[in-house]
Amino acid sequence: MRGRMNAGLLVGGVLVGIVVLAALVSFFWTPHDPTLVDAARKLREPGGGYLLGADKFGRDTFSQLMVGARTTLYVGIVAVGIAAVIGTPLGMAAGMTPRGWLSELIMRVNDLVFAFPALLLAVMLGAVYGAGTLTAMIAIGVATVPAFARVARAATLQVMVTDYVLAARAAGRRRPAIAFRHVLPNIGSVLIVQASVSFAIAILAEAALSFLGFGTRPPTPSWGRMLQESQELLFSTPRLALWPGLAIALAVLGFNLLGDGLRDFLDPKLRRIRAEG
Amino acid sequence: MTLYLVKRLAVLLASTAVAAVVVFAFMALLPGDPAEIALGVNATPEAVAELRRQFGTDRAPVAQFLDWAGGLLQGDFGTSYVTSAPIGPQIGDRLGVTAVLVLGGMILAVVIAVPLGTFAAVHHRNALGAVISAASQLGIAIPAFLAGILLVFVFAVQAQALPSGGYVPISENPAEWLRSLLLPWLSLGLVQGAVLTRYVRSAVLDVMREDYLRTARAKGRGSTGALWRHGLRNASIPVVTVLGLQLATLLIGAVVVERVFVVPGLGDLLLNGVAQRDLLLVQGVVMVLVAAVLLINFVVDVAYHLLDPRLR
Amino acid sequence: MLKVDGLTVRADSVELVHDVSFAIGPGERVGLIGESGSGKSLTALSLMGLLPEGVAASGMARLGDRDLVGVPESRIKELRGRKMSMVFQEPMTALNPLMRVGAQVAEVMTLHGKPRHEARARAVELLERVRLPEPAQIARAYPHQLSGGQRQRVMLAIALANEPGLLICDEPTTALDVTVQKQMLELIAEVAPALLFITHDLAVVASVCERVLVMYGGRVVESGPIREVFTRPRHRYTEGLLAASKLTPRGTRLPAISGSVPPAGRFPGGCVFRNRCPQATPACETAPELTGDAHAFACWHPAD
Amino acid sequence: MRRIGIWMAVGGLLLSTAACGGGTAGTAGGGAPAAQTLSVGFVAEPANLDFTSTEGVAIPQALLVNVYEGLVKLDQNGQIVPLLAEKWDVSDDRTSYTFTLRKNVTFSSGAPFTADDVVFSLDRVKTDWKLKIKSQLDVIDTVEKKDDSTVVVTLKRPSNGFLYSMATRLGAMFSRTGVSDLANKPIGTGPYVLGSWRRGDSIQLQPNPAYWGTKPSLSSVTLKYFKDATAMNNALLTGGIDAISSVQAPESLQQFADPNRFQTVEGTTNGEVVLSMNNGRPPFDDKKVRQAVRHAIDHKALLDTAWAGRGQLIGSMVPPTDPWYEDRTGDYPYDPAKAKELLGGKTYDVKMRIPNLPYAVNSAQVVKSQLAQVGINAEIEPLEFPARWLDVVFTQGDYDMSIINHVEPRDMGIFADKSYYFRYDNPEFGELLAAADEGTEQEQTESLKQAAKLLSDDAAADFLFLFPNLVVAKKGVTGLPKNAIAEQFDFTALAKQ
Repeated sequence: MRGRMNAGLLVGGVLVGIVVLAALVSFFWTPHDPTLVDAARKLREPGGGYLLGADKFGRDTFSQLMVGARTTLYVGIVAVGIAAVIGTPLGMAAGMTPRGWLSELIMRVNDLVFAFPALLLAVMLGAVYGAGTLTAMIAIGVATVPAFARVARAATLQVMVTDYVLAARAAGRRRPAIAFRHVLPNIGSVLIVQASVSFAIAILAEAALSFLGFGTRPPTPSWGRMLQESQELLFSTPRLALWPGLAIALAVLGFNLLGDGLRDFLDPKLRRIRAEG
Repeated sequence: MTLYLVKRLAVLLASTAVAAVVVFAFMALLPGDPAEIALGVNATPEAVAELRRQFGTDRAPVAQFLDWAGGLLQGDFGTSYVTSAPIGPQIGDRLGVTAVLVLGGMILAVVIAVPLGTFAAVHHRNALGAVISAASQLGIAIPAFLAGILLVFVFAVQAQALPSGGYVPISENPAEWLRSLLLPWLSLGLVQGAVLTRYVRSAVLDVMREDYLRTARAKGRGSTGALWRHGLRNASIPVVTVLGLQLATLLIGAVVVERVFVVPGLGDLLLNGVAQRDLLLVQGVVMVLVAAVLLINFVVDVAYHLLDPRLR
Repeated sequence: MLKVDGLTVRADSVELVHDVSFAIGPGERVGLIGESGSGKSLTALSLMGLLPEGVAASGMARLGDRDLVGVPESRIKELRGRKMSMVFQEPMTALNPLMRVGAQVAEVMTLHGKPRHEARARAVELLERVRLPEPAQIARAYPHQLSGGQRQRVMLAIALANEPGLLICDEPTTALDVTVQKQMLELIAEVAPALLFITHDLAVVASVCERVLVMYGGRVVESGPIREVFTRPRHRYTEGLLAASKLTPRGTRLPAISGSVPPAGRFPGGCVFRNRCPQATPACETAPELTGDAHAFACWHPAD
Repeated sequence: MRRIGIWMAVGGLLLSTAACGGGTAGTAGGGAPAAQTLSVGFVAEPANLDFTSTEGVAIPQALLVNVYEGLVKLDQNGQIVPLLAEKWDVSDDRTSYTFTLRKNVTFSSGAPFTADDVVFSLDRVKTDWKLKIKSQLDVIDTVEKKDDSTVVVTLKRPSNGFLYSMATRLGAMFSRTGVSDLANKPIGTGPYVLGSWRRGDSIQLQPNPAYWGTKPSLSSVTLKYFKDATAMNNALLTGGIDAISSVQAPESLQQFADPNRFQTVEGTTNGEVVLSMNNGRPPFDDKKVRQAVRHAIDHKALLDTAWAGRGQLIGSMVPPTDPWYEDRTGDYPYDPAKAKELLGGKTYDVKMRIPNLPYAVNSAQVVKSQLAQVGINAEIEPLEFPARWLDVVFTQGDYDMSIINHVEPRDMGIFADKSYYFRYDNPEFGELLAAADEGTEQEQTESLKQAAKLLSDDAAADFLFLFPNLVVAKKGVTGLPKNAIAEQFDFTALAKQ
């Protein structure tokens, strides 16, 4: 047991767990076909097998939310995955050779990529390859790389001056070995926090892109698009906006809490302080 | 420091130049010939060829790039293929609007986040701190456009207190200008403020655990005094970095908020340009946005160096 | 001058320091020794009112006629840096990285009422007094431009600035090179008024202090004049410490104390040392009192 | 025969551009001081003001009839009525039109409007216009000035489409001295002149003090542009604008239900929302598959869900307002079983490339769901409109299915052009149309009825519904056009009580 369970970790874990569970279950079962249009069920009130009612197309809101969870996770996992897989090694490399040309090059390219925010990339990519979930994910992922690289670099710089790394270097260990044995484990908690923040941001970015029409293609359910579609009914049937809005908010909240909780749980620095206190 | 400044400035110029190449190259990838697009689907081939000559798009890409980049240096963004209006002044107008929008949102975010985040850090063990933390978590979790829609619903549609959208130039009517920007600022500022509160809180929490704060107390300062005198400047270093990162996020947020509140800013110009295939315009807007972010980056780096003597 | 009586420190329900009592007279130099985790740092911090959040002290501690425990920070903060000062273990992080050294020294004086320009001038004098070369230049430097030893001297300059009656040093030399350590100790011994010196290094205590308190498991287990305690330890823990230290000539060293210090709150009831003590008997399940005048100890089976 | 087809097609697209495309920002306030100002929300902002060289309906929507006038105009009922021509006479062989011009008409520049301007304007279509639709006037042989107020237009052959074209932007009258900066300075004879243009936000029109006819009662009209339907709704709800020219979110009409505050005008358009199928490549080169699609779609359900039940069902490319309209909605009743039978048990994967416009995105989701029931899996791919959709679907014809609103009046002819993106190729259809254009009124009606039937029988496309004209305004705004069957948004009768 490395740390203590905390409330944030618990709540975050439960919220994220619900999203993951909904997404997994949706592969095998949803109460109704989430994309089946049925004029007879148009704007059906909740109840009678339609837990949260139906939208203007007569599609079951609950089923849509379940499959929407899948979209949300796709976007988050792929975007954060791209960012972490590219950004972390770059940041570490830059951090381990702080005065070298490599570091300089990485950070300059990083700054350049950083200058292309997710939306700009998504619009540009969407214009070339067509808007869709994939282009949105790639755009969000690439735009998040600099954040990961920066955080990884900053954390690596700190780790590189610690005694154990100095000792390892003095002992003649090679850089890759130091990177894996000492740097990566010690910047892990920082990266987890970054991943959680980025995951949450990715979910929000997907929603924003869907709002602008650059996100997930219809009729694939996505919480962002559900929100966008419900706009014209905001005044007469607010529940259509309420549920996807709530789903986005709770999922983002869940990932943020989970990240915070994990940091408290894993971070040796915090552990020391707690032991002292 | 001077050396650093010179070096950093050189990097800024070099990255801007590279960015210009990237932007130009990317635009070249966009499907569609500007001349064909300008003339529409029913244009005659001769007319297209003629227009191509007029636009200069029949020349080699390198020549086109040099021409464009050369114009940029003189503040000339070219003339739109679609609207036949000069692009520079349009971007200038829109940039002003977006800058006001983003800066206002940012200032609001800072005004919200610094006191709240600090307070939440100082009181991180009691209920009030927890309430602020929870509120900021919720604030982060709400998409900016949803916040905007809700603000419109409450303040414009229900209360009829503020306009639901639109933009009035300050030269036309300063009071209306302010009124028209209040809701957009709020929807950017509240969401970004929530994000920033979290960072401020964690930065302050970090410095609160620093030994030099204990030293300051050992000198005879109270914990609040020590935090003010020694903590906040140290905490501002990570926060400044986050602010820089956030400005880019705000540019994203601004595009969406411009759509919700019908504000004629750069994002709106960009989306219009993309929809109308006004390539030169899109190229110009993207270039300006990218250059703006690079400049922000530069300013953040310099600020970082000014704040932290260890980097000098 | 300093009188501590029944000082107890707790974090939530865990007692970290239990019923510690001692006194330090004017000009007296007292060492506080023990392994890490024995509660010695917390004892010092509770006197300064600098306990970490969630940790609270009770009991009585008094500097002159001023209470140190159980009073609001506003009352105790005017004593800190003026009547009593503290030098911490880690010089690398104890100074504000964004502030020039001179300003950090001057701050402790302006805080307690000295005009700014006077404080500035005096700061340079103080830096000279702690034997820093080129004090004027050092005053303009930032902490990261100084070595660890230099920074610890700066800390000492800060501590001495207002001529306090009591100086508390918490492992001030542990983080320093051996050569620098020695100079530092000499300096402390030279400039200190009354001194509470915390360390786990017995040799250091022997060179600086006149009297010593031995702490284990949050309790004072033995106290007395250095010479007596070190030559004739009564508590089995002190005995073990000495046996493991450099003070005992080579060849006659006893095996070090078995096991390790349990985490806070996991000490056994009764005599806190009994789970590691070779002499422990069922009698040790009852907590022994600290008895004796000049040389006191708390042990059912004292060494002789 | 191809003539009509092409121009109507383009017009249709353009109008749909305007009806559903972009638009930008609007402002609150606006700034005009007097009480009698009016602002109307639109979706598509003009890129410039020159409709002789720039496609898109946004420009004629704002300027035609309001700033520029033609000899004739299309009224609310689809009738051609006099405007700058007091009257016109058609020769017996229907190849010669004699227009008698209104006198004492001046351009907003002060120049008088004479027969010379008519000759100049019509010649200019051939020489200076850059749009391909100008070929609609290729039928003109000569334009002659008889005297200052009489112009004779001679056609190469009889054409029923000619006068219609004259009612569009092609018939707009320009001053011989007023075409130097069309993109920014429009000069016409209309009741309004351009006041100011705040790019990305609004265009303000002011009354023309020298107007020959009834002068507008408003001191100014502002066209405000909104890209987002909800933002436009909110602007009306909060008093930022006085009217919405065309509601893009029909479900939201409930917000304007209070008769003490708002009025809703529901009329018709010429906009057939067409589910186009690429006749030129598999699987939709197979008539049976196309017919299966028509049977598989429940049009009533589609209209109810996709467009809140607003609009009308149609069975072919003819709106009920045309004289040759016949109810063809019964040709392909909703019958999934029949559809499956026609497909012969096979399943298909097709690409549905649609413009990213609300009606298309909504309809596509319904179509996809209904087609899935019979074994056609349509993958929806929204393309940015106009540029990308025009490029990929319209120009390159790289699509299987699409959905677009063809708004131009009498645009059935687009199916006669086999290079048109439908890739529909049936010579018989072309012959029917040619006969219709050259024949008498009865012959025209008869031929076009047959053509519409042929189109429906061939399942050249599916016709989802007729796009409604939904105008919402504050109570007290009068003179709102009920039907949108021409290019312009007619401000001439607009008033505020």
